[in-house]
Amino acid sequence: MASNEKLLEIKNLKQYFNIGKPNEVKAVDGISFDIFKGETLGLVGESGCGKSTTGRTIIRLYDATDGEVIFNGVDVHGKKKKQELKEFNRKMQMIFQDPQASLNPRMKVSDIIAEGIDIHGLAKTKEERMNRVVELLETVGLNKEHANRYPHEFSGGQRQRIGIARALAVEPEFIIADEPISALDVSIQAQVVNLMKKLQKEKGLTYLFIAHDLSMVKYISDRIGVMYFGKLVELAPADELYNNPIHPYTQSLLSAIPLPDPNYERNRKRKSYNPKVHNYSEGDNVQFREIKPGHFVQCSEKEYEQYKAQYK
Amino acid sequence: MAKYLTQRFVYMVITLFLIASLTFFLMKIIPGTPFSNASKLSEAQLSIMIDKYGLDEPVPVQYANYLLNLLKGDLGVSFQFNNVGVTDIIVNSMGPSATLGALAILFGTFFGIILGVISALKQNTWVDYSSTFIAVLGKSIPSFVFAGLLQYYVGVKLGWFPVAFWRGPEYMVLPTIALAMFPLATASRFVRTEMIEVMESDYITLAKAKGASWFEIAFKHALRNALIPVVTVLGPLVVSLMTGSLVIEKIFGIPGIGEQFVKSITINDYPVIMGTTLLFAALFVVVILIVDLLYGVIDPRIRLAGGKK
Amino acid sequence: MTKILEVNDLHISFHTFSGEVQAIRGVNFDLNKGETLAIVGESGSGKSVTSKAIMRLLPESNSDIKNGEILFEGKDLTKLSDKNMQKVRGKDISMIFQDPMTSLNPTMTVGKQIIEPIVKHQKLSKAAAKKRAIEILELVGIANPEERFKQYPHQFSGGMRQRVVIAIALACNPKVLIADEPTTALDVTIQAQILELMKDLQKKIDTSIIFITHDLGVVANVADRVAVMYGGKIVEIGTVDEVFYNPQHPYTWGLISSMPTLDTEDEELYAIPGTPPNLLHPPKGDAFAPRNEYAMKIDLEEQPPMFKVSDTHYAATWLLHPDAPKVEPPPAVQRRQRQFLDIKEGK
Amino acid sequence: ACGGGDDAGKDKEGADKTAAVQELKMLESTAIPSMDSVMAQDTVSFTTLNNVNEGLYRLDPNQEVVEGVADGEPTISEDGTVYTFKLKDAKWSNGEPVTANDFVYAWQRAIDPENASPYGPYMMDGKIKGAAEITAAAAEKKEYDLNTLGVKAVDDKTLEVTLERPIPYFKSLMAFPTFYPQNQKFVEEQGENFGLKAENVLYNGPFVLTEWDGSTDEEWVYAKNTEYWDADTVKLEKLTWNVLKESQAAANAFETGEVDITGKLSSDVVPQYTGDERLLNWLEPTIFWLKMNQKNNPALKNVNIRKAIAQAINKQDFVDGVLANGSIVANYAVPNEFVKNEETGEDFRAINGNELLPYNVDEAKKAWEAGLAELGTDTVEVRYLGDDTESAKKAAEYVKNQLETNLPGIKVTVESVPFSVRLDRENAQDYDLQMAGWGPDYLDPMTFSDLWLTGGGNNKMDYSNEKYDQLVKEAQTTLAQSPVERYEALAEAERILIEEDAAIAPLYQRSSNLLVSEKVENFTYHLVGPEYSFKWTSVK
Amino acid sequence: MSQEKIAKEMFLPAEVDATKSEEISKPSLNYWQDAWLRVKKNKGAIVSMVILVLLTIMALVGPLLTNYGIDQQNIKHNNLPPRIPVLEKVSWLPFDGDLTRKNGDVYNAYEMKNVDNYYWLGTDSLGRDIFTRLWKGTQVSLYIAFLAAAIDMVIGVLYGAISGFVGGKTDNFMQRITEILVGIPNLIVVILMIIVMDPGILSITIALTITGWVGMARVIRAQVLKLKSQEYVLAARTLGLSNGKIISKHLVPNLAGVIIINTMFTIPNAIFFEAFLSFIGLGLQPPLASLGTLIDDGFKVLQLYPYQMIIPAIVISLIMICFNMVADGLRDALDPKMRD
Ligand SMILES: Nc1ncnc2c1ncn2[C@@H]1O[C@H](COP(=O)(O)OP(=O)(O)OP(=O)(O)O)[C@@H](O)[C@H]1O
Ligand SMILES: Nc1ncnc2c1ncn2[C@@H]1O[C@H](COP(=O)(O)OP(=O)(O)OP(=O)(O)O)[C@@H](O)[C@H]1O
Ligand SMILES: [Mg+2]
Ligand SMILES: [Mg+2]
Repeated sequence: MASNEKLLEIKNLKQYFNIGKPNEVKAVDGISFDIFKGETLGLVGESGCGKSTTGRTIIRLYDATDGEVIFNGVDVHGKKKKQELKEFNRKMQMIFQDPQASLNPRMKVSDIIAEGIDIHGLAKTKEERMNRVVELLETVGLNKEHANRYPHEFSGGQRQRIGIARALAVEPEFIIADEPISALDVSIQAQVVNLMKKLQKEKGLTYLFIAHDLSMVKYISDRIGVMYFGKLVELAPADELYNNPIHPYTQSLLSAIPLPDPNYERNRKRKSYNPKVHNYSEGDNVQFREIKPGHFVQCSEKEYEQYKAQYK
Repeated sequence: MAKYLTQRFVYMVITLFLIASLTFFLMKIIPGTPFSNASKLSEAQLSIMIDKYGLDEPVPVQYANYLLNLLKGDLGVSFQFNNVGVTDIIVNSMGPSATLGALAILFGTFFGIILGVISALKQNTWVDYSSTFIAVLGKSIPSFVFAGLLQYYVGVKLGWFPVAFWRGPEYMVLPTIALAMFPLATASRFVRTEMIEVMESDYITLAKAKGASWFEIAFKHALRNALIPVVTVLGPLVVSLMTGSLVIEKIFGIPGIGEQFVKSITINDYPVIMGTTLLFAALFVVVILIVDLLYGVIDPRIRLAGGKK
Repeated sequence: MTKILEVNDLHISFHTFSGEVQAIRGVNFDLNKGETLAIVGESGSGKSVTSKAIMRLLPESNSDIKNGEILFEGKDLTKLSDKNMQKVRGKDISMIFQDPMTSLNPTMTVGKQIIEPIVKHQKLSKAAAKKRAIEILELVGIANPEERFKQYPHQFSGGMRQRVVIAIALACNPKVLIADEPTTALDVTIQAQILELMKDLQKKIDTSIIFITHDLGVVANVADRVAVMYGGKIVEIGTVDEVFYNPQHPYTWGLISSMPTLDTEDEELYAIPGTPPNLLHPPKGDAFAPRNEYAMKIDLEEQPPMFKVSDTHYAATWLLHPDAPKVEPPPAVQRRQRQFLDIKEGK
Repeated sequence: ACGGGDDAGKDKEGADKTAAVQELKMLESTAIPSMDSVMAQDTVSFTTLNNVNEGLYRLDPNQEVVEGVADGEPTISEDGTVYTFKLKDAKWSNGEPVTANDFVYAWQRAIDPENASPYGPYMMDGKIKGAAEITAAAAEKKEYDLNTLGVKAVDDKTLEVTLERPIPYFKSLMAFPTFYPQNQKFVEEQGENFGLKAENVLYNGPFVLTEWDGSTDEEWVYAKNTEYWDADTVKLEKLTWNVLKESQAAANAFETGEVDITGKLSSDVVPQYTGDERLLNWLEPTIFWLKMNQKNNPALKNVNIRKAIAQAINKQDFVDGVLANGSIVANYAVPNEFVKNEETGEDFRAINGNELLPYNVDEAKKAWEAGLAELGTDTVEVRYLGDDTESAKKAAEYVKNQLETNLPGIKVTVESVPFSVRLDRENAQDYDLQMAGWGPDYLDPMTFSDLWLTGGGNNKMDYSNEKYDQLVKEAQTTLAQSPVERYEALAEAERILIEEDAAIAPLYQRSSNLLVSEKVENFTYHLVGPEYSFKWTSVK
Repeated sequence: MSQEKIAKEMFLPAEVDATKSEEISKPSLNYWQDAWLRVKKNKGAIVSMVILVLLTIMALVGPLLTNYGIDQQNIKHNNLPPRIPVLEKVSWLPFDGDLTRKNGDVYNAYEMKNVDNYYWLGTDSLGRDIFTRLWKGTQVSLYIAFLAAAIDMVIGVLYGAISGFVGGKTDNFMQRITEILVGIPNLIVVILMIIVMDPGILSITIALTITGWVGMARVIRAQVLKLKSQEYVLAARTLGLSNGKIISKHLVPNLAGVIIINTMFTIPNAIFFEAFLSFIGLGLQPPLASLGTLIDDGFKVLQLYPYQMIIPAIVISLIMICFNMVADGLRDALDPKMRD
């Protein structure tokens, strides 16, 4: 599915809040990774580690403090003309976590979905617009009766699907999904995940899938990045990450996830992570390094050698 | 905290400076002379008086003088009272107003809170409806009507309390009640809304789950949290009491500052108007500061964060 | 095994703007001493209402226990006076809520909040209660308990707050602990710590726990028995192995197979179609029928009774009726059933 | 006054059995602004000064001028311009005697531009020799000499006053607090503090002021002054004053026995007490009239228009129906029951009566038509300036309604403004019609007549009539010493003012109402200057 | 199980259409319709609304219902108590023209003054018909209230929205300004404004507005700050929606509830404040009447002619109570927190 063509390159991206004030937050602190066309990159990590901020900075909801986001070869954060911006807005879209909060309660579903169509003038006539909306509704498994309703009349899963339809309306290439399923019921999560997978297959979409439910992330992602306190600590193909987690934080994270399997649970041993184990000193060049092909870990020179030896 | 206070202090000073300037220039626009018997004075005599009070100097000079005197803490001399310093006037008439205001705010908020709590706890029962009714009446009947009715029916007809003057505790009863109606109503409405909301919060459910009785829940757990937003309205309330007291003072013959203020306005006693305005403003900003600090007392989250954000 | 709590034929409705919401429509279960019963089910299925009903914490204004009894050590809690109920709360039965951020009173020190039930129920002096509170804080793994005792909730992290909530719940060594989604708001790592803590404490004081969640992983981790709720009813109840490896109800099937395990590969997940029932107008028959691909005509007509699968395992689906046709559960379930057999054999 | 307190205490105990306690409580509408007789400018101050101090003369319950500090009648020079007063052996409350120099000192202070006394020049200019010159010099920032003021201490007990011209009512003027004596040593000792509190004032009157904490104090007490030369006459031991402005509240306080005498009541409250014996009512020499400004509005330059306006208002209905407080219709410019001719004892009003241009709709309409024809228009718009008090607003509404009902084509715009603003606009002559009142400061028709002189300080409506001016001037000068002719001249002037020129449209003469408890005896009020005297008052 | 035997065919697969379960049975309601439904359930609010509408209608047509003009005086008929044909016969109703003296005597004022007219609500001291003036006064009071509310709404909403939306330094600066404005006591500004300008409706309104909007601005700002970071606004931004459109399409409609509620609370405040100004003599110019001036006039003669105050006091209280009830009702209906 995934090609080797880079759709997105993120280089040393930084996003600080309240710079210079006592409450300065380094929400994203210098992360670099690539996303290939057609793949799903999962991003996991504990709450507040900067996952959402990464996503939002990539899509220009925040102006990056530092670093580059290169999308299709163009720096997203560089100066842009209106037209270019619009083009960019079309190519990259986002699905939000809270299906309730992400739909304007005062707008009809049809208008919510058509918002992008209107902005980008993708429909010439009213009819065309309506047809597009119905088409999108059907794509996400809803029907045209739903078009004239208001968000509060829908269940969580339906709302999330409306959010997806809104993103799809502008025919993007790349979608950032910020915890699209964490607010949903277990029985409904599958609907959305299946839908996303299906859309990826059909439209060749690329996803950045942010979540903290690791089993779902593993299921949907080709590669997974693990974030810890604003930094990417490990990035590897999904299976590889699960089978051979290298960074101690990743190991701890994986060991903490309960699985719906009583037998497994009875035997699971949890590892805890203490950042002190690295014992980094001043001069240590802590960097993102490739331990195995495609498997990157944030480590010092010393650790690098050690990991390399360990995970041959 | 110290930094926060300094910052607040700077804002206070700026506010007061602006108010002082604003009133000063407004005084210059206001038509009319400050000399109450101007109609009897000859031109020559008027010019002598204008000269004496420095009203003939160019406005910027007057302004500068005013500000300079302000810095020295000198608010000038009243026109209506011969040779009496504005500061003296304010100091002397502040006492009854402050007492009355304080009594009314204490009495009003205290009973307002109780009323509010009760009606929140007994939501949608007759208790709630009748306290709502009292509150709305308290807010809709102008205080002077209320004062007049109290004076006549409780004072004259029933003879329970003295109808006027300011000589001792029993004299304070009627004016306090009349003045307290508004804060009482306001507080009770606010407390009710907040209590209802707080009572639905998780920590109240948890308190119930701990086996706390309704009394403990209402007064130990809920009230304090419900009071946080109430404190916000308390500030303006205190000030509305000062304005409300002006009417009450008039009706009950209380030698307060509100009465003094209105009188000085009607006779263009500039120094007193400016002085009182400044005092009210100063009181106001201090009250707001106190309210903000009070937030901290009531709500530890704010206390430790070092000031409200 | 002694039954400590028994819920019989509980029916609860809410009166709302739009009409009567029949939130609980006949719930039966019991809880044994020292065990953990997990209640799972999707949002709105009535998990919290059931637990609140046990604590008698439903809003008085619009809730209505229409029928049923809740027997705690033989006495019916629904009939207790408010005063007597206050004695039960916090002492015999206590509760942990979902959101540690909002379930502590922000204007009271943590210590005071812990002391409160101790003073109230154990009639200890303030000083003794404080000592006890500090012990409990230590017990739930809070460092510097003396120091922390005097602090306010906002000075605690989410995980620590949840520990405090647990400390409060455990302060009087309750016989029953109801935990309503105690870890949903927490990070996986912290969740794991909290779960371990709860299990530890349970061992120490031998409480029975009702554990409400919709995270099946957590259920697998903590539960001895599992009750699955759907549309205001318990549709399946059994030991954790029975429910996870040999589920009988199509809803349980859906639930279990919609979650990928770490080794679920590229295949499409099993998704339960449709939306949960509207409890304002609950369907005549099985509430799950409209979303059930195995639905039979009877499902639309009549609510299924509880069919016994084993001594400990019951499920409310017409599929278990002797006359019902045998159906193939979804592949993920079949896989689990096979696993179940393996485990049984392994025993 | 040392030991006075003790005496009072004794008296009280004794009185319980034998006679009533000589104590009363009374209300006032504001606090005392000033106890410096030279700086005082309002009735509350004047009233207080009148009771705790004394000038050469004072007014008695019959409004007659009676002896104060002066011993007997003054000697008056032939031309009526030099008065010589002998002084009694009166004492200040610090034991010092009241001397002629105390008068000279006080009067000089009053005229001294340094002090900018508001009443000094007003009372003295044009009356006491040299006063006007001092004021004028100071206004032009020139040198002046206070000793040029026509007042001289011949010796400790002899005071000589030189007037600008003969003033028939000069003796009554001496009852006015601006002319009271002041003890130079005490005033200079006190400096800035003089008159600020009870202890910063010296007393030589029937009472001393106690418990007065200064201008903002709303409660003060008179105690009998045992050092007063006529202390035997004074019965009242103690009089407590409180400030209460609201009339209804005052009545309430009276009802509950909180006070024995209320202040003057507003007309809203009075009807409650119709027929009640406790209601004391008298006619004040204060007239309310419409000033018609001839400066801006061409219509008001037209005498017919003015006459129409003056005759179009039903004053009787107004005083009966709206005021209902004993006020009477005024068809005159000098009040009723104000002054009597010294010689004949006849009221000034006897000459012109109360029929100068009275209410008459037909006449008003006729005049209106005539006026409009002369102006060549059929609509007239006038602005009506009035105070923003309730009663003034009510009057405004009434007048507007009457004019608009009775004079087709008139449109009245009411502007109610605060008092100070009204004065300001009057000075700027920025009005068409103005509802204004005038109360006298001394007992003579002149205080009303000289208002309307051409260019007069209070004219402020561009009224000018040579004949009027001439008559008033004559009354001031040549006729000064012939009372009968003088009154006739002034009456003729009044007739011209109202009947011929309709310069102003008088509305009503106000009446005062207050509630006095039955136990009060000899309650004394005055028509000019101070409002009340308690020298003769006692408790039954 | 004591069930009777279930027919075999009942166990045949049923036709279940999964999409059917996605259907929504409830009729489609937009926010306002939904809110309206809630308000409708609140009896107090509905009754209040009806009363307000009636009062407004009366304020408009009331003065026309009698033969008396607003400013028509008849001093001979002054201070007459209410008398209404027919109702005057009902002894327990106060519409028979009787008055009570201070000493307790009851007399018929109409007979005493030889008046045959019927003044439904009596007359005032100038003999003007209170019924007519009452409705005129209501009209003026409502006018003041609505005008004040409208201006407050415009300035407050704009200020708050700009401050909240632009954020950053602008917000900081604008906040400081409001802080300072709040520091100036309302009454002082109002009094000063009124003495500087000519008294009258306009100056009262302006004076009311000068400080009145701060509260609204604060609420709106807080709301905008909240809405600004709502995910649907973010979503619109990722779609490339311009700021102007974001404001008009996303913010304004969502602010509507807050604005309405706040306005509902502003209105009684304005009415109250006008009454207060009337009392301290800074109110309307005669012969215009507002409820405030009517009460004030009536207050003066309360003991003699109580009806002169009681009647306007009842109307003002009614207006206040109704606005408060409506405001409470709307808050409950519009507040998203209260939604189920
Ligand atoms: N607008 C902002 N201003 C200031 N701080 C912010 C802002 N947005 C996020 N942060 C801070 O940046 C850090 C990272 O936040 P972010 O929302 O990216 O975390 P996250 O990984 O998405 O967490 P979650 O799993 O809870 O969604 C947090 O500490 C957060 O408080
Ligand atoms: N106070 C209430 N008023 C009206 N309806 C209520 C109330 N509390 C709960 N309900 C309704 O009762 C039903 C069951 O709610 P409950 O809170 O028990 O669900 P739950 O299973 O706990 O869901 P979740 O997983 O979301 O917590 C829902 O339909 C809910 O809308
Ligand atoms: Mg996030
Ligand atoms: Mg729940």
